[in-house]
Amino acid sequence: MTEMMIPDPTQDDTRAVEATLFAATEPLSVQDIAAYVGPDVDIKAALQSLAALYANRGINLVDRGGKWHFQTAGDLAHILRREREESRKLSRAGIETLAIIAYHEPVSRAEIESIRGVQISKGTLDVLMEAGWVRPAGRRETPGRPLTFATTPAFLAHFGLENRRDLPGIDDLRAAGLLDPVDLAFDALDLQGGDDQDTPDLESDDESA
Amino acid sequence: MTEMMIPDPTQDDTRAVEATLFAATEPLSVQDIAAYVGPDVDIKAALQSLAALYANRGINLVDRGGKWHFQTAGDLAHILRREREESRKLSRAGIETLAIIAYHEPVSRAEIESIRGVQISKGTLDVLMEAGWVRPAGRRETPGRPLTFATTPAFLAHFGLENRRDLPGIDDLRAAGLLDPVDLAFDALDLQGGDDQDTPDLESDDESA
Amino acid sequence: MSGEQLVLDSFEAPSPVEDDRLTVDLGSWEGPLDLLLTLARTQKVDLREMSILALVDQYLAYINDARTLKLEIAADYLVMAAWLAYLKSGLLLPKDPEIEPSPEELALRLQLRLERLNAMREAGARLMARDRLGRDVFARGAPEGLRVVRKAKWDSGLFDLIQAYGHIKARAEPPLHIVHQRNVLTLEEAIDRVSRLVGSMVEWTVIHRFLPESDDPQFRKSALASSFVATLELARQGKVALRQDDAFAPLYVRAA
Repeated sequence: MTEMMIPDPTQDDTRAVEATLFAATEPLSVQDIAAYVGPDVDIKAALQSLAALYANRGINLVDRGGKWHFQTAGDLAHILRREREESRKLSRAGIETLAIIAYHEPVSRAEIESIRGVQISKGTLDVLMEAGWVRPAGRRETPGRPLTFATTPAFLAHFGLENRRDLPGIDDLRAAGLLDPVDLAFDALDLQGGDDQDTPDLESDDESA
Repeated sequence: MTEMMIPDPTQDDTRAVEATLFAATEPLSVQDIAAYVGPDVDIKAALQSLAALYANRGINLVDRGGKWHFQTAGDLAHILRREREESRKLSRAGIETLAIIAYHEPVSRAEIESIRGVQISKGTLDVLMEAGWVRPAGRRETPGRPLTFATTPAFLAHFGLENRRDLPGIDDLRAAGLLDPVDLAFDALDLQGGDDQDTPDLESDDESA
Repeated sequence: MSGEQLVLDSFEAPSPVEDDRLTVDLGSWEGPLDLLLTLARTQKVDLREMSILALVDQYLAYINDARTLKLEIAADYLVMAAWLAYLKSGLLLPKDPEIEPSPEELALRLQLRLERLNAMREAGARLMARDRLGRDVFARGAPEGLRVVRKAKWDSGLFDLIQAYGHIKARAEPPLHIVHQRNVLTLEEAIDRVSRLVGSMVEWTVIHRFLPESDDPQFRKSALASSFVATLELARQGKVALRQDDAFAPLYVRAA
């Protein structure tokens, strides 16, 4: 116990300094504190005592250039930020764009649009990057030097893939009926009854769908 | 040591709750705290442990209507009392109205006026609501559907009350029948001798008097 | 809150004076009930034991003093004075059982009202005297604050991903139509077969005689169709003649 090694101020003096620092709107110097607790208090001793007392607590008393203040312990910073998760599904444009990047990376925006047959709105790539699944992957050394995109390790983790080679190939997709035009027609039918307005024939996909 | 008598949460859990309450800009309920420290923490035990830990310190952990916050100890008021004059001095009408609402809530304006024997001037309730101490508390399902008023958690926090049962002398007043519902009609008869208004014939209580 | 002079710190004022008369200043009172309560307090007894008759006299004397000073007296003070005079007479005169409520009950109710107001007034004072947050006790002066970070939790799974890619591929690939191998009699075969079988046959022979044997109904239909077209072609070339007696009647073939 470090408290034992420092001069022990009276309980009331320590409490007074403690309350003063707690209520203060900014860090206080020893003189600042004296203005509140009076000249007879050994403020330095009280500060030492308090700093030791709070050393392992959720809040610490810290000295910043001669001004003292309480702050929450650094290792608890992650608690003080509450993350509210909102469950969302990627828009059709989002999931298609992601699929193209995953299968073709590194791939430029123009190439994605060429494969999808529709333009992608700015928001689509932003959403994928915000989700942490897609990253810029350098520029291609062709005319226009287009920026290319690739997937991230977080993408693999989220979709349960060891690596990109785990993605089913075209033949697998065909075998699974996922390339069957009939399926596509059915999906289109489904979509008309659903909420996704991002059908493939639009000039540009609408992220607000 | 009171700490010995209550379940002892882990040191880390206590620290997390402590830090959350320290960082908060307003009193927090157990649910509020859970949103930060997570569902696995026995928050109630941590709060009890912290309240005991801080009981004799310069700052205390207090429960105000189910919302917890740290505040400086009451006996240190002389050190901390701010020099600046109280910005909000309640009028006598305001104080009485606040007391009537607190001890009778939910209570309608007519009932407040009946107890005070004068009409409430327009500003009185406004001031109490602006201070955050009084809120509209729904309409009473009686003829005229009068709006009722009640106190807020901020009222409890400001006046250092754990809950309404802490209101000074409320048990005695109730036992003496002084908090029973006011018989408005009868009281009106008393004062008016059959006049149809429910309060003495005043323009308003003139608080500038 | 402009002009409100009756503030917390002057709460106890105006204090009851020693005399049972109060300085005449109607402006100090918040209505007749307030004045009555202050007068009642000068009796220095518990409100439950105060004398209503004495209180009535105090009040009426007070209003009289104000009148002699020609102070403007608000109507409600006069209404209260009239009511109190009526109450006093009721209390002093022999009881009239017809009168409801009785003067005693009215007196009791007045006393209860004063008690009630007094209780709230004292409660207010006790509230104000508590350790108040921001005046006597203080919350943390500079809290770091808690933050809420909104974060999307994406629901999309691997199947969504590969299904999407399948759709793209299906859209992008030129459709390739593959017709299954079917058992048919081609026109060439039919012409060959019919011309061989008809030979120099001069008898009218029904077309079904020229069809190959088969258990496959699909093939039989195909053979009939192609053999029919074959006879038409051979007739055009002048190699066979065709006869049909009626619509949907059997079709006959012979060498030309």
